[in-house]
Amino acid sequence: MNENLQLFLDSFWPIVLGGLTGTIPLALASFAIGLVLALAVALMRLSKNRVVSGIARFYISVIRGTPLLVQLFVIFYGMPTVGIVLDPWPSAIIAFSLNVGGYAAEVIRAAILSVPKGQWEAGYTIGMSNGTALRRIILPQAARVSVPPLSNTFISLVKDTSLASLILVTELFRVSQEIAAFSGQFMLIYLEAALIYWLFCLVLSGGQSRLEKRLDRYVAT
Amino acid sequence: MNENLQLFLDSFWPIVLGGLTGTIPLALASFAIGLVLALAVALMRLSKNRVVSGIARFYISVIRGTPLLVQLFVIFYGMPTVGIVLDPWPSAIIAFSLNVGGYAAEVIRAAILSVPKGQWEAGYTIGMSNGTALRRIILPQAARVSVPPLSNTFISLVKDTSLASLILVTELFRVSQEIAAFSGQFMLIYLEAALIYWLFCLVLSGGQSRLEKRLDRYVAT
Amino acid sequence: SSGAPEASGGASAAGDDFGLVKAGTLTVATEGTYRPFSFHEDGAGDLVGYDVEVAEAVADKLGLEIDFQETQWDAIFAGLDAGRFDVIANQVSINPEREEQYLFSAPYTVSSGVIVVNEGDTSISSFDDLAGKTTAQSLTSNWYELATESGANVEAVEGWAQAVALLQQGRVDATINDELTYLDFVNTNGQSGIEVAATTDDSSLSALTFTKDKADLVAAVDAALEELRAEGVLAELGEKYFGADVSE
Amino acid sequence: MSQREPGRRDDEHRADVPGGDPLAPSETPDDSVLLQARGIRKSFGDNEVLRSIDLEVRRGEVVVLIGPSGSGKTTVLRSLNGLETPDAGTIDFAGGPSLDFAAPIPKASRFALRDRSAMVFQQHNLFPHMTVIENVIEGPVRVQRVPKARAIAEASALLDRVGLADKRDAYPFELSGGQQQRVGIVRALALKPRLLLFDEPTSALDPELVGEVLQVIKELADEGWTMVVVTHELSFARQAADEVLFMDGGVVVERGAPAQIFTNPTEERTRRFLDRILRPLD
Amino acid sequence: MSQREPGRRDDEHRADVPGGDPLAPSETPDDSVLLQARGIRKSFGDNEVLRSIDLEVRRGEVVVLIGPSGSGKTTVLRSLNGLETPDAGTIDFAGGPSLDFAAPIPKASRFALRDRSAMVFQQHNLFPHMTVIENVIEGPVRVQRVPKARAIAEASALLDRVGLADKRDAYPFELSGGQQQRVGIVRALALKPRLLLFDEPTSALDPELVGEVLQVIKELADEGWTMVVVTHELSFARQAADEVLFMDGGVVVERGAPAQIFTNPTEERTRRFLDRILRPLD
Ligand SMILES: Nc1ncnc2c1ncn2[C@@H]1O[C@H](COP(=O)(O)OP(=O)(O)OP(=O)(O)O)[C@@H](O)[C@H]1O
Ligand SMILES: Nc1ncnc2c1ncn2[C@@H]1O[C@H](COP(=O)(O)OP(=O)(O)OP(=O)(O)O)[C@@H](O)[C@H]1O
Ligand SMILES: [Mg+2]
Ligand SMILES: [Mg+2]
Repeated sequence: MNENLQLFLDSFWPIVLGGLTGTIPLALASFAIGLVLALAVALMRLSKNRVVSGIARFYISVIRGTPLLVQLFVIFYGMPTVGIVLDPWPSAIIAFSLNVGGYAAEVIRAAILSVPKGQWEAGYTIGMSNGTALRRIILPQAARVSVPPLSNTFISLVKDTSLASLILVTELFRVSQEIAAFSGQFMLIYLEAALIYWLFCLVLSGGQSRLEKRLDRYVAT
Repeated sequence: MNENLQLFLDSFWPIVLGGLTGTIPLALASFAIGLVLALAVALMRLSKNRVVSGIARFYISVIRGTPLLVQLFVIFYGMPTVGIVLDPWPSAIIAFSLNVGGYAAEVIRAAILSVPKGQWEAGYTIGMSNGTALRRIILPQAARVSVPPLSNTFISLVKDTSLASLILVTELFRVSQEIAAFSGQFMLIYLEAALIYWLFCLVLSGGQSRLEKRLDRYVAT
Repeated sequence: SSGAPEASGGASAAGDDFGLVKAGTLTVATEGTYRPFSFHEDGAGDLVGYDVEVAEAVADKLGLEIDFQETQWDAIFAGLDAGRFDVIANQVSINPEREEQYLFSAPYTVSSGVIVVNEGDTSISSFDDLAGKTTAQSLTSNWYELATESGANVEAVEGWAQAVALLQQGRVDATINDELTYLDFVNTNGQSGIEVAATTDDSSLSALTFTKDKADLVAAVDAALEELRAEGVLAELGEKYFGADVSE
Repeated sequence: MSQREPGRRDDEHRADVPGGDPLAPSETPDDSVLLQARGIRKSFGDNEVLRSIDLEVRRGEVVVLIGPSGSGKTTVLRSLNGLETPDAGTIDFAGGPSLDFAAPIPKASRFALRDRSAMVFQQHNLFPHMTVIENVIEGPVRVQRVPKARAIAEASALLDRVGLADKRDAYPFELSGGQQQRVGIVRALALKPRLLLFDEPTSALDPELVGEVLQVIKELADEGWTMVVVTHELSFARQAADEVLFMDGGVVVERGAPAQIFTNPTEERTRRFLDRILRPLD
Repeated sequence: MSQREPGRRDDEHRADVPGGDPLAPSETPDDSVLLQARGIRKSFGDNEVLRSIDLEVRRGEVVVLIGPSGSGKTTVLRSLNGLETPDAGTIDFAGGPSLDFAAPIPKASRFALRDRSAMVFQQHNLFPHMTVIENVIEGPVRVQRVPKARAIAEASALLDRVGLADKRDAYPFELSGGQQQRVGIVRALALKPRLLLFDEPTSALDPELVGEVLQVIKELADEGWTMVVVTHELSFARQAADEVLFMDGGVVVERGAPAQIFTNPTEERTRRFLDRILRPLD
């Protein structure tokens, strides 16, 4: 027992460090890029042009319908067969961004649709173009609605980054696996990893609450 | 190339079979049980009793904040240390149900909150108790709102069941891994697995649309 | 079964006394995705492989039914600890750390490690040359340690197939693995542009792995392995999968 | 209904006999007091919304509540219907229940209170997932345990009386606002309450649909139903009310016969309010 | 504004000088025709909503549209404001643009059309994430490229005129319905359009708040703004309108001076509609 406690304590900081240097930067970078992509895809999906919206639907369907693992493999192991060899980190960021792009696109689309039509029209009547109304009127309101579902997407992403170990990125879960493999204490170490993921998520949820409060300043409570 | 095509064709049916006998039944059973659990957790979360809602929050937080892999590990490999030994299938169904319970609880909670307060009051004014109003008035309307997010949960679940191979359940992805290990063509086989997942998801999405249409019969379109 | 009493000498041959997970059945954990030791015939067919057949032969000798449980390496020791399996048959190599925690049978595989490089790569011809190079290793193998000790940067991968892919794509300089794995790969895929650059001096020993409370079972298994060895069964199985006896 | 009050008459389901008049009120007008509320107070947080409201309703009487937004009219109705629990005061129904909000109210009494009255909401609050007939029989069948066939017969008769016989199987979204509101009224009537509560039943309607709903309410009043109506339709109040209460800031500022209130209010606040509504442009 | 029409006067930003009257209309009443719409048709799918609507508005004139729900009143306003594209007909503004919906309309013309008029909605449609002042200057600053300081000065003067100087930095949710609607009017005025369009500006308001909004609109009318108003407030129409149009089923059934329409409508349909609104209980 004591020995286990020692292992637990000895492993704690290395695993946290794996999170801070691997999991978190990977998740943040992928999420930021993924959101931009998702906005574009959401707008394509809302387009009246059927080809454009069809492309967006297909993209979303493929991203959501296939395992992330395979998406990672295709980018890391598959792309070289067509001559594109990317390092682990770029590969991981591309794969996770594409993934976030597919999931968040639907969230953003729903958020845009949730803004009452009258808001678009109020924008038009003061002379705005579609783009201006979107940027100035619709998106700020959609942002409020989409924070809770997007933060779910982000929390899922944080945990999904553990798959990055498959394409040679060292992050929280990889560190745990290494420690587990050498010590043979899979159960203990995985529980420890879970605990650390959970701590990260609690911190992130705190950030979410703060953000929500900021965005809620203009609605009655 | 031809050889690869042969491998692809030879593998197709075994992988699909893995899906039909492993992935789909596992996902369906876990989803059904998970939904019941989620409803209970959602109601607890909405309770005015702070202890009750606190328990629900904690449960949701743990389920969503820790990797599913670890949840599976704990149930299958951890429970025996306290004397509870379950077979792979029951373990998998319990683990995935608990997982769905955490994720879907938030969806159901949001759906319940989305039904206008006036509907509760209309129920009360015709003499209903809380429970009757919930069952007869609120849940049927909440069901409509929650179909799209719940079907996302379900599609995620379908893919997450690939982790069940860790606890000795043979499903789609496990079959692919076996074939990949034998042939060494992991790229091809994983792509094939992805394709089959995608096909399953397309079928399931079709079911979703049909269900939505049925539930939408009483709203203006 | 996890509460089985400590073995108290006086080995009995009766299967029921080994404290098995399921009475009368030897429950064996194996990956099922580790060719040629434990894999599925034609991909989706029956579970076969050297380790699989050795385990079957042992169970046969002990008069036990056999039941294979397939899982991933991550879970294999956790399952053994949790009392879900009686034994692991998956090329577990004996090392001091593991000996502290587990019991091993007599080794049934003796093999060397090889450094595999791309054909024509002359920069690596010994383990010392690995210093500063990058190798791809599966975390689960003891080759991971060997690569680290040799001074290589190690990239951890899922398994042999991914390691070879990285090597062929030029993303790593080498991979260390069991000679047997390499040979099996070459047998099925041809040379595929890779070759052996060096071989270890010491050989590694793989054995069936048990929890510490299974001393009686280990003794019985050892006796069975000895018989199989004497009868030439192990050599036969080696011939079947590797074209050579690998049990000694 | 979760329980029966001992004092409740057994013949309450008077329309048992198909062919009986489904629009007949469940109380015979006899001028005795049906409801007496005394000293009702209610705060939401620091906001004291009702500050000692007294209200007496006699059988067959129509009481109209008017007053500016936020004056507490809805809260009064909700308190009478048991949707809101006052902080203090008493509510007594002839024949029970009798509630004193100084102490916590037992669940049974709250249900009994709800049982006595039925509310018609501003936003109709029909159940969107049920057809018109399902909306109407839900209370009788699920709560009052009336046999379904009888509930349907009664509901059909009621729908017929308000001109909606042909909408029986429509969903609420298929109806106009005025039709929806009329179904809302029928849903309340089907419960055979002793008291009908209307909370601005026409204020969410297009102006040309207001008439059809007011007409139904006026007919109910004429037939002797006891009701408390919150409305801004002063012409309705003038024609149908027995008593008008003007509320402001959580108190009843003035009460009296409509003729007096509308032509000669004693309070300045009442006068100003009526002016704003009747002559918005002066 | 994405472009400028050549015909547009340069002095359009008349309130440049702080202290200039911000409520002064951007058109001087001179009785010449400002807007002429001819033969406007519009269908949604199979539903023919407008069947050849003709409309002429002179500078400084107040035209009131009345008619039952679904008769197409909103669709007329939306067509004038370029929010809806008619299937056929022409819209001509004095000084341009001139649109003929027989052919596809170039984007520039649609923007020019929007530029000429500004709409005040039934549900105010204020931008909830912007303060009152931000709502008002959004159009001038972002679209018309008015310098921010000037836009703020003008907006403040306008808010002052409608009695909302102290609400400058409030968010819409902090205002009462009547205040929100007045901000909506100011937001439209700040664009200095030639034509103001009001779509039932008071029908979502509590009755005692209707007056404050109608008052503002009436003042604008008195000061010479040109406007088309859809409303059910017949007293307003009586006092402020130069012309009243009664629409039903997508056509203008009757038009004339308010005195004539309200006291002596020639069409039976008009009479019935007015009766329903004025005497809902008869
Ligand atoms: N559930 C609640 N929580 C907090 N405050 C409330 C609640 N319900 C009502 N109030 C407040 O109580 C006061 C009176 O509300 P009430 O709805 O009774 O007024 P009303 O006279 O019906 O107004 P209206 O004409 O707008 O319907 C208002 O200030 C309102 O904001
Ligand atoms: N975007 C749309 N799509 C389909 N039908 C529409 C649309 N907008 C309006 N309509 C239909 O056009 C008809 C006229 O609508 P409109 O809103 O112009 O009427 P209105 O006179 O303003 O009515 P109200 O008094 O209810 O506002 C209605 O039947 C309406 O259902
Ligand atoms: Mg109210
Ligand atoms: Mg309209």
